[in-house]
Amino acid sequence: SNVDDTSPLTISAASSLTDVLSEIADEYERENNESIEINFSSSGKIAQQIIRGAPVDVFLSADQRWMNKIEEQNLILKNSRHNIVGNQLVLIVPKHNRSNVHVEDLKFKDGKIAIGDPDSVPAGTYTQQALKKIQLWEEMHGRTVFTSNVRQVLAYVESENVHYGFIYASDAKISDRVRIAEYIDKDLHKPIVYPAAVIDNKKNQKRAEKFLTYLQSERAQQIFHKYGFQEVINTR
Amino acid sequence: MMHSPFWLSLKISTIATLIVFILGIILARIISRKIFPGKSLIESILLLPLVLPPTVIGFGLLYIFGQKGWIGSLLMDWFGIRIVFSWIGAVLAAIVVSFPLMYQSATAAFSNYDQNIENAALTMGASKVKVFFTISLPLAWPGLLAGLVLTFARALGEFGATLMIAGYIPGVTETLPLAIYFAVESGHMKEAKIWVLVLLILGLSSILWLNWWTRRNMLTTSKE
Amino acid sequence: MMHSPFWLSLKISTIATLIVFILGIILARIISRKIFPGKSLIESILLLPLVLPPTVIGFGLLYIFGQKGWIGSLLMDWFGIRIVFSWIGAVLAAIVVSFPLMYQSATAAFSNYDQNIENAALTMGASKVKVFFTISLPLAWPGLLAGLVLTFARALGEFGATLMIAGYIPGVTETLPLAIYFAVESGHMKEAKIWVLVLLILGLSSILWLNWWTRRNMLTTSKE
Amino acid sequence: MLKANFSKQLDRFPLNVNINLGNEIAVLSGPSGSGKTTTLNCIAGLQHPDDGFIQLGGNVLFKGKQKPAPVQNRKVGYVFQNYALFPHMTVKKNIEYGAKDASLTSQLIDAVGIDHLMNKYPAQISGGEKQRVALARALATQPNLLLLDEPFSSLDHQTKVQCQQELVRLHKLWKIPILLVTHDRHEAESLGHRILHIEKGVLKEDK
Amino acid sequence: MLKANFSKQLDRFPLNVNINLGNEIAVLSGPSGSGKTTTLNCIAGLQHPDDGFIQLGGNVLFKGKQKPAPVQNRKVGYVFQNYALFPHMTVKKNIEYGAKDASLTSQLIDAVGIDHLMNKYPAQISGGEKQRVALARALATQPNLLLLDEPFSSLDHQTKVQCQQELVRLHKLWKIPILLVTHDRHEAESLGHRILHIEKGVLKEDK
Ligand SMILES: Nc1ncnc2c1ncn2[C@@H]1O[C@H](COP(=O)(O)OP(=O)(O)OP(=O)(O)O)[C@@H](O)[C@H]1O
Ligand SMILES: Nc1ncnc2c1ncn2[C@@H]1O[C@H](COP(=O)(O)OP(=O)(O)OP(=O)(O)O)[C@@H](O)[C@H]1O
Ligand code: MOO
Ligand SMILES: [Mg+2]
Ligand SMILES: [Mg+2]
Repeated sequence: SNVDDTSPLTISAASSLTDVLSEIADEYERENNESIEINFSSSGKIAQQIIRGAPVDVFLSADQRWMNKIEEQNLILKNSRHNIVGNQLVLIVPKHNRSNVHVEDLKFKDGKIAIGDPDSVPAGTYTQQALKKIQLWEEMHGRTVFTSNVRQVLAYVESENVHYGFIYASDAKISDRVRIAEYIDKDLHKPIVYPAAVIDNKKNQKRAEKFLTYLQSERAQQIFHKYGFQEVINTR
Repeated sequence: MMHSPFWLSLKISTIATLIVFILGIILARIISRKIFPGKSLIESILLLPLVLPPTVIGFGLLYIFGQKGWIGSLLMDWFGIRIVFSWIGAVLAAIVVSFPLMYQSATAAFSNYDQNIENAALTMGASKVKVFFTISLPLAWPGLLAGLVLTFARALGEFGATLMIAGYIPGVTETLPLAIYFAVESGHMKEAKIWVLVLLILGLSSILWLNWWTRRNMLTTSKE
Repeated sequence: MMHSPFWLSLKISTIATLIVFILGIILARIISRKIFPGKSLIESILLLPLVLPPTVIGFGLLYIFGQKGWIGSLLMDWFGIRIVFSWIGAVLAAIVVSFPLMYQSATAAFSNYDQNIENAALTMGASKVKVFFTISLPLAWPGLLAGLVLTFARALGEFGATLMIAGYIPGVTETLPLAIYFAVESGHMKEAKIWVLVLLILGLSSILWLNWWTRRNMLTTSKE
Repeated sequence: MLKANFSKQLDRFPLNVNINLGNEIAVLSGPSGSGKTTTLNCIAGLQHPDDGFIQLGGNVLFKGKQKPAPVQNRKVGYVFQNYALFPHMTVKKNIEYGAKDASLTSQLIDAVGIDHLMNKYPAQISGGEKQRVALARALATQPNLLLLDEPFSSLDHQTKVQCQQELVRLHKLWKIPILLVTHDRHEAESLGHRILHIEKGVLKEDK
Repeated sequence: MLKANFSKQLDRFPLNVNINLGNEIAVLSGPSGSGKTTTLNCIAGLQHPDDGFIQLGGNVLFKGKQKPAPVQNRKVGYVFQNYALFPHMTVKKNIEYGAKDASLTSQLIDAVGIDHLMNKYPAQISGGEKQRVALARALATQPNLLLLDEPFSSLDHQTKVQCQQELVRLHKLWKIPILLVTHDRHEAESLGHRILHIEKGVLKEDK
């Protein structure tokens, strides 16, 4: 049975999507006379919440891993999983650091490097992959500080407690006190995508699927782009 | 308006504080006056929520009070109450994290006055309930007030467990600490600063008010 | 081994607790006995760290004690002490978040006994310092112990501010709460459960030990 | 009518009490530490004997291994040796706490001479004033038995006489047993219908 | 040699004290609430007069608007009306707290008859026992002036006499001024070299 009722549609989304998704949801609500509630948290926390039966209709994860976990437990509606949007890894430095910095140079330069914890923060995972690929990961040992989220990387760089940080292009837009020194080559790591899926909770499924489709629409993608996200080629 | 982080935080902390205050006093009073084996152990266990990071507590709450948790499913089936993703979850989180503060303060408070004064009241025919409200409670008041203030402040500042069990749903479970966190997270520093200011002012004025109110209503107890 | 989360947490909480205990007692004693305008305000302000989510406190600490922060740069230039990304930062975080608990408990404790007993000691020629250590401290002890236990437990569980100022550097600043958090976030639930158990046992045994130790060393004070 | 026959092991000697008290004033005296306060506490229910019984009128207050009657049901007025005033209440509130009758209360306040202290707290009055408040407070409850532990020890001669007269007056009115501890021989002789003596826990009647 | 000439506004009347005390025992008596304890507190430094001066030997303890001498430097032994024993210390620790001389201490303990109580806490002893501990504690400090606020009020006759004798003995030995509050006329006459009377704050010498 698939009962669509009038309760608000509940979206759970990775917190790095806070601003962009709020805007998209606003528009969607206006255009479709819908009522949407979004729960923001880290992808891992959301996955746990869903596993424990939180009333979630749509899950937008910051990486494939937690979506896989949900899918393994048969918690998502078949065939509803799509990659919505992508992102790019960047190297940031404090605003007033005007010198040219490339990732490859890091081994010759002093200073700490802030990275999301590779085990738990998606941006950190991709950073680790990239740095390993160019044989820098081991060298960086002792200079890296792991963080629990991207915002923390920004705070360290902003306050100049570290000299370099790796985050997403969309995150760099948050702060006007850091500067993107370099966009990291996309071939150095697995593709950065935000997968989404309808949660199989026997409720609101049609409405959820409709919203998911909207996320892939031209209009929604425009908004994503405005916030620094990128299109994904392969949506499945 | 009533869903603004300000009112939500005030509502949640007030409800949680009342519950913790009453519960803490009752438990402290019962346990502190009894002597039984394992008492120290029980008292220490009651303090454990303080040792765990709030996120971990949130995790535990999610397991127990989630839709699939044993209490959570009972509450849902029997009363239709949903804890997860609702402000009730935030109240629950605040209760759990602040309870140890109240319990510890109350225990110290009840052990800190001359118990012969309670005996005197009993000889005058006062029931145990009357003695509790007219003698024990006022005499323990400085310590209880200390606990009350700690509890309210802690409830107001609760973040980690709340995020886990109540989620961050703007307009529904967006308490001041969550609003601050997500404003910072999204780089809205001005907004964050405003919310921090609001939180500080709310905290400060509540504490001042609590102190003032109880001083006016409870006592001019100079010590003997 | 000494850098394992267990030993690190124990070290950090112990140092922070000692500092907070002494600082809290001194401040509470000085302020609680004085009457001056704005006293309530100052007392309330001292409680504010409790109202702010630890992450926000961590943010503030980062800006003040960071390499470019005004205290942070002073400490670095003059003493070569680095707060950020070091275990000292974790101590600082624990101090700030647990101070209000100690202060509040100590204030209640010092206002809760017959001050004429201090006078009696003074007439016997005891110096103010002697009176403080032999009379005030033991008489306030139940409340001070309550504060001590709260402080230690809170320091042990500190996560948000620690993460921000000390960073998560495995082997250097990886306290138990940090270890738990990152294990959970990476989905390593087994590891997380082990660390939670370690944290709980550490918390429990420390609290039990504190209670036992002070009961043995401080008092058999039956109340008069 | 108070009947008490009980024993209780104290630190250094056993306490053995055997009293049979009609509606009379009995004076209890004996050396410091001989067990007077303990005896009173046992009758009031604040401490319990090891064995024996205590009976007031028809009520069994204590009997062997039975559950003792709760303090608050014993209707025993008690003036404590250390007063045990409620420090957080004014003198007025202290006296009204267990008071039965407003006109008796105001008359008591007059008789012991503390009408000017009504709004003060115990910490703000003198030692003798505290003692009189404790006396008025106990009398105001109109008990079935009065226990007075050195109730006049801190009073000057004139105030003492005044308080004693009030006690005697109320005793005539109420006709209840009164057990009064004192070290003052003159007081013992002038007030006591009977004089009991206790020494190292052994209670005897002076004849 | 104590010289005290001061005034202090109390709640209902002003307290006016003018005492000139050589190395003698002066007894102070007067109605309850007349200002006896307040007088002693002013001399000990626990309360302060509004004006006047207090001088002990060569030391100025209080003078007009000057900063009063701190309590702990006054060398005034004080037996408080409510004893003010240290509740967290054993009787032994209480007495040793300010004691100067171990042999005097043990002799005092003997003289007031509390040697069997050494390891008890104040909450575990009787009223009269507390009073004797307070007395021994004050005497053990070998003060330059002794203030005794009804120090024998809770003692039976024999114990009282014993304690009084010890006081007299020490007075002969030390030759210091002693100010003793009592309501007991007999005690006043047998102990006091001089008898002072206070009424509503006005202190006069009985001649
Ligand atoms: N802390 C206080 N605050 C206000 N007034 C007080 C305080 N202590 C005593 N008084 C008042 O001051 C007056 C003198 O009190 P004081 O204690 O000196 O009397 P006293 O002569 O020692 O009486 P007693 O023989 O009953 O002990 C009394 O009227 C009393 O009510
Ligand atoms: N709480 C207690 N714990 C242990 N022993 C006590 C306690 N209270 C009193 N005692 C002891 O019991 C005995 C009797 O004490 P009690 O108080 O009955 O004496 P009392 O006759 O009232 O003396 P006083 O005239 O000095 O008040 C004394 O030896 C005393 O030391
Ligand atoms: O909040 Mo995320 O899962 O680190 O994008
Ligand atoms: Mg007694
Ligand atoms: Mg007096």
